[in-house]
Amino acid sequence: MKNKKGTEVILFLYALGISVWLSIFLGKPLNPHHLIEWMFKQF
Amino acid sequence: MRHTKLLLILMLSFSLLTGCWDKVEINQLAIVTMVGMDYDHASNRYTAFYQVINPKGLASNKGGTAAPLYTYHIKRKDIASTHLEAFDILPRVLFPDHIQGIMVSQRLAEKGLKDFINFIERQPNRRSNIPVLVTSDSLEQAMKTYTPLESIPGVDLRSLIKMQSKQSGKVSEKNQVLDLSESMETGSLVFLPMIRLIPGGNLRGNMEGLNDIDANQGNFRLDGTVLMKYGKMVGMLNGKDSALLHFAKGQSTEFFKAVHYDENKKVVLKSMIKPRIHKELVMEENKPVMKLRVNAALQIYDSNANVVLTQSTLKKMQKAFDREVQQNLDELVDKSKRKGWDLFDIQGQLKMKREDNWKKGGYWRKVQVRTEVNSAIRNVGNLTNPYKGG
Amino acid sequence: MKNQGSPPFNQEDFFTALSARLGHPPDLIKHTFLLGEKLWATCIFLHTLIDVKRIETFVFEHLMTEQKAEKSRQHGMSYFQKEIPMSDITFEQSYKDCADYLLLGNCLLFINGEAGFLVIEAEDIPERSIAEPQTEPSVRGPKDGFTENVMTNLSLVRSRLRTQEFRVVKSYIGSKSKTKLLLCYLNDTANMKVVKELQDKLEKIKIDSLLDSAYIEELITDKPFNPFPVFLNTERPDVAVSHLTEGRVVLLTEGTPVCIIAPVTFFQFFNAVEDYYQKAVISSLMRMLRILAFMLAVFIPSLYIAITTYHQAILPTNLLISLSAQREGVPFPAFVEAMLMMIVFEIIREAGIRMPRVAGQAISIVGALVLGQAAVEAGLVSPAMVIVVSLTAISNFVSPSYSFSSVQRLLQYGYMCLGAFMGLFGILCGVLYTLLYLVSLESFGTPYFAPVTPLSFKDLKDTVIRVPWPWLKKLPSMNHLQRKRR
Amino acid sequence: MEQAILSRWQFFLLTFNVTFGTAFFIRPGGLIAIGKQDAWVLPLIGGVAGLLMALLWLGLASLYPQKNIIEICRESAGKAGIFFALLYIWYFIEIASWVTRNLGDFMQVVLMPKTPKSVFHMMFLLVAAYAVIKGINAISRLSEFLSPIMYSVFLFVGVVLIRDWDTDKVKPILDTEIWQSFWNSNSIIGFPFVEPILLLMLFSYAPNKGGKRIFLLGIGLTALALSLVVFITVGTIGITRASHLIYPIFTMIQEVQLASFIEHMEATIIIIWLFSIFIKLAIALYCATIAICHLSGIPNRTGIVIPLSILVAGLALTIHTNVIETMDWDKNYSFWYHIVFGIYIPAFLLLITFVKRRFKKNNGLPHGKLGGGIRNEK
Repeated sequence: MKNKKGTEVILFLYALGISVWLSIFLGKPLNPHHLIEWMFKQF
Repeated sequence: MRHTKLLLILMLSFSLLTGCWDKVEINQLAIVTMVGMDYDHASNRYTAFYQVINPKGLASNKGGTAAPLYTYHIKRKDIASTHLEAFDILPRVLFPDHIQGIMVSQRLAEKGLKDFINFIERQPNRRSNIPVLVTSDSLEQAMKTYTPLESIPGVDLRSLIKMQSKQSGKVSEKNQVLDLSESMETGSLVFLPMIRLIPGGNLRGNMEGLNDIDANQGNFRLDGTVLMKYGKMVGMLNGKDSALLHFAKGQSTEFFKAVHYDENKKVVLKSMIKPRIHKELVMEENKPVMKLRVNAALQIYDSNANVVLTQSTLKKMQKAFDREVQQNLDELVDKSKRKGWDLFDIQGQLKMKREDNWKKGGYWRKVQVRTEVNSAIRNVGNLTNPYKGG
Repeated sequence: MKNQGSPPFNQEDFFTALSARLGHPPDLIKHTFLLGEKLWATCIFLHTLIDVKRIETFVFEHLMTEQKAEKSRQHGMSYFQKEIPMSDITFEQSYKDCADYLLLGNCLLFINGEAGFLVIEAEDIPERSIAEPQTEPSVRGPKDGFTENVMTNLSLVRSRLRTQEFRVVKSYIGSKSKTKLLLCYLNDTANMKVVKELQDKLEKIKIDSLLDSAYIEELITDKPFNPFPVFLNTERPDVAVSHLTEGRVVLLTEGTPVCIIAPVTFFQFFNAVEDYYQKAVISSLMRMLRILAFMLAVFIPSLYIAITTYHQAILPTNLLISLSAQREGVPFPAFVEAMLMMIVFEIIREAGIRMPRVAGQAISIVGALVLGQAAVEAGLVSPAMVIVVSLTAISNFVSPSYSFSSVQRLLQYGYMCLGAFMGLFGILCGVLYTLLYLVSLESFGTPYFAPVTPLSFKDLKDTVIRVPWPWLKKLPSMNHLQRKRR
Repeated sequence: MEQAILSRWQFFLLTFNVTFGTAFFIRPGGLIAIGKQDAWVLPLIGGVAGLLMALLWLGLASLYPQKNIIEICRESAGKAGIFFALLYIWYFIEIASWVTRNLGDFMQVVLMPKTPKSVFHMMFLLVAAYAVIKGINAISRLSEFLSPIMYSVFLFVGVVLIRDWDTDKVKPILDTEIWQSFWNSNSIIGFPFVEPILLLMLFSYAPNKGGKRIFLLGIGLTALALSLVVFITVGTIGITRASHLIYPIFTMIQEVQLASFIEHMEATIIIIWLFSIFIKLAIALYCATIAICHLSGIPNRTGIVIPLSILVAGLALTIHTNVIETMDWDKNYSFWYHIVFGIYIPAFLLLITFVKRRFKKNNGLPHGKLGGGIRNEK
């Protein structure tokens, strides 16, 4: 059970990392700060 | 575990493969020793001169087989492209990290060096601690001159300046790019050395000229200083004045002065150490005054009179020195006022005042400079009394 | 052995079987002799392993008297055990290990009609006399070195260490070689955990023959690919003793003059024997010099490559110009040039070691003239590179420990590659990696980089510098010893 | 998890390296541009604020001894705590990305302009991932080994700079609107003084005695050292240039001329800078890794750190487009963003814990339920 959760987390991390890299290769970098800036502007 | 290690190793080797992008073999570099920059109003173009070392010519013991350096020049509309398009004629990678000096023409200096300085400071591979020289003669001629003794003109000029600032104080030590950029916002003056080509004789445009024993011919000569304000040339001082100025500002050690202390009695006095300078800004009768006190320790360098040295003669000499130097200083103050130069860096002094009313722009023009010179002869040289002779 | 039964048995058959077991070796001697009247005794031994003279004198000659035969009839085997004037005699009844006894250099004595036999230790292996150690010479200090005989070595150690606390544990390793191994330590000082760990690991060793102590180093490590030595080697009894007194464990191995010492730290590889026989100031300087040489050896070629191909800006102008002039016309990039020269040097070095002494001259001529001068003059390599390579080579030899200087070379090449690919940054990454590896390495519970990290100020007294003896009152704390003071 | 007890010196160095490590190189330029000749006061004020924040964190940590911030989040806020824990994990990852990016920017601007940034990032992350796999002992020993070298070189360089020192450049002292400029440079509270919250992940490895005092000492000394660096920079290369250059310290050292042959000392500062980046990166990556380990219950760091470094390498590229954007972000949002992690969440957790405990006491519930925290109460 625990082991399964572990693999999921690791796979999730891989997916996250690869998606960031994909976004770079596709020319639209995912910038987390833009999101944060947007959130700040809402306040 | 095995797999992850393999993955890591693969990643490492991939990243290694991309590495060599910045690789340049040392013999593929065009080592620039001096850069010249000229501006032509008529055509609105910059001309950059690159003096590139030919290592083989410089290092070979035989000498004379190949030129130690070559000068390339590129004429373009803006400064950046004179750099970028240098590759049109340079077969090697332009390598400006080791520049010994930058020479600009007087017309560019008058136009202003702001753009050029910004360009230099933006490039991480360029040093800013290199002297900037101004020449009133043809820059092209100057950049194509071989120097005797030091075969690299950049090194030659640099050590010339260093010597001058140490030995005679005619040139300020603060003549580098970084001093110029520092003054860009403070408005204080920067003193750049002025280079002249000695006229007459053949300028040493080729290697044959180097075999001439007369080293004066076609060589560089330092001739006073150029005053730069906000990166722009505002005037010139001759050697004598700048030596006095640097002495009075406490920047140079060496200062010579021949004074007459009696009828026909001349003595050459030399300062021994850097003078102690007191600067003080005060209000006197509602007028701002900067008091400048110079305390110098002197040494007798030469004396023409057959006089036995006594306390009273020494006193006389000191007094004469004080009087004459103060007189010269006052003349300099007048000149500075007349021309609107902040020679004594009053602005720097004003900046350190806490009260706001001192800090208004242009306030320094109202400040009067009052000078005072106190000297003491500490060393009479190796002779107590001169030889009498016939 | 077929003939494992209890006596009485047929001696002829027994001997034939024993001989067959050993493959009828020509050096197996069976000597039957008469003790007095009618009492036959038989002596079996391998004459290449034992001192035949002693057996002849003290067994044959001594026992061949009428009187003794008579007495022996009354007292049995135990009588002989007392009577034979030799020191190591045991009485055995099991015939199983006879062949092994022979192989370990014993003489077996059978008496007709008696059960059991005597095992007389008379081992005598041709032995080199005690000489100065070749690999660790010293100007001052003792000149004796370990030999191949482990007992001689033990006596060399004992003679310097006459304390009751000295403990020696004997074991045999190797199913074929039966190599004798002596584990030595000081009972009141050594960290018993280390002793226990070593003993456990030694017990677990499974190997057929153990010919040198180097085998042990590889056999008992957890990290077989670790290039850094976690044992110290020495051929000098004085060094071994100094480590024993500092609470470390010394392993003496039969058949090799090299003993191994554990635990050891990185900085101990910069200590030479003479450090303790010279004035403290001088030996401190020498140690710093060795560390400098280590740094030079490891970093010079890689830095040269990195700086000349990436960071020319940090060279002084004049040096840049002269290097640039030297490289003018050299066909290879700096990295290839350096690799080429380094590999050529390694080949010369290897050839120098393998070649007979007589031909050694030729090597140096080829190395110096052909590869150095001629290559430069032909414009194949730049003179600066020759300087770099020779400086590296010489610095390599400074290291007092041979096993450590090989690691040096490994690092050298690694950093050279990194420097060629990424300049200073690559070297820096390599250094960080190496440092991480080193600081997480442990030698039997002692961190490899102790006492620098984890820092212990007291131990620094004998690390990069050596303070004078009067100040060295404490034992190194990094080893977690039983005692604190010397 | 790992079993390790760091010595006090190691713990101090970890704190100091995390706080001072990269700030000394990045901060001075911006501070001088704002604070002029009095810029050296700003780190001191920031340091006081940092110390107050640290007291807040320590107060939180002392309620849960031997627990790290992730465990504190989960224990205090229950299910919602997982959200806070995730925020902190994100924050740690972000710090790692920032630090990595600092490296890439610097290397590309100053040393190797043609090599892509990601190469530097990946090589450093590779070694940092190795450090994480090796564990906190290896990291702290590495910092213990490198720090004396780094800071002694630093001191040496500082001594060399005395030649170029000009007292006039720092005069007049305390003549500017300090509070105004402090408010303009409030991002200094975020970076570097919120970042030591990383250490909250490592408190279970802290030395038994005086861990907290050492933590505070590390932050306090950072403020002093940062102030000194700013002071020296102003006095050496002057306000004008310092506020225009991206890396004034680098330029300052580049231009040192001790004797005619000791020029080009930038190699020293490059090495110091890279070492300090590495130590900080390794700590940030380690903290992020064990935070994920704690949250997901995976004991194996290796499995986590590899995808994590891939993520960090990616984020390091996307987090800012260029240095100017970094500066803009720093000016406008940095303070508010960091404060969320430095003050709001810890204060909220502290509040929850107090309320919970008060509530439980009133209900007469046994104390044991809150775990180890209760033991500390008197």
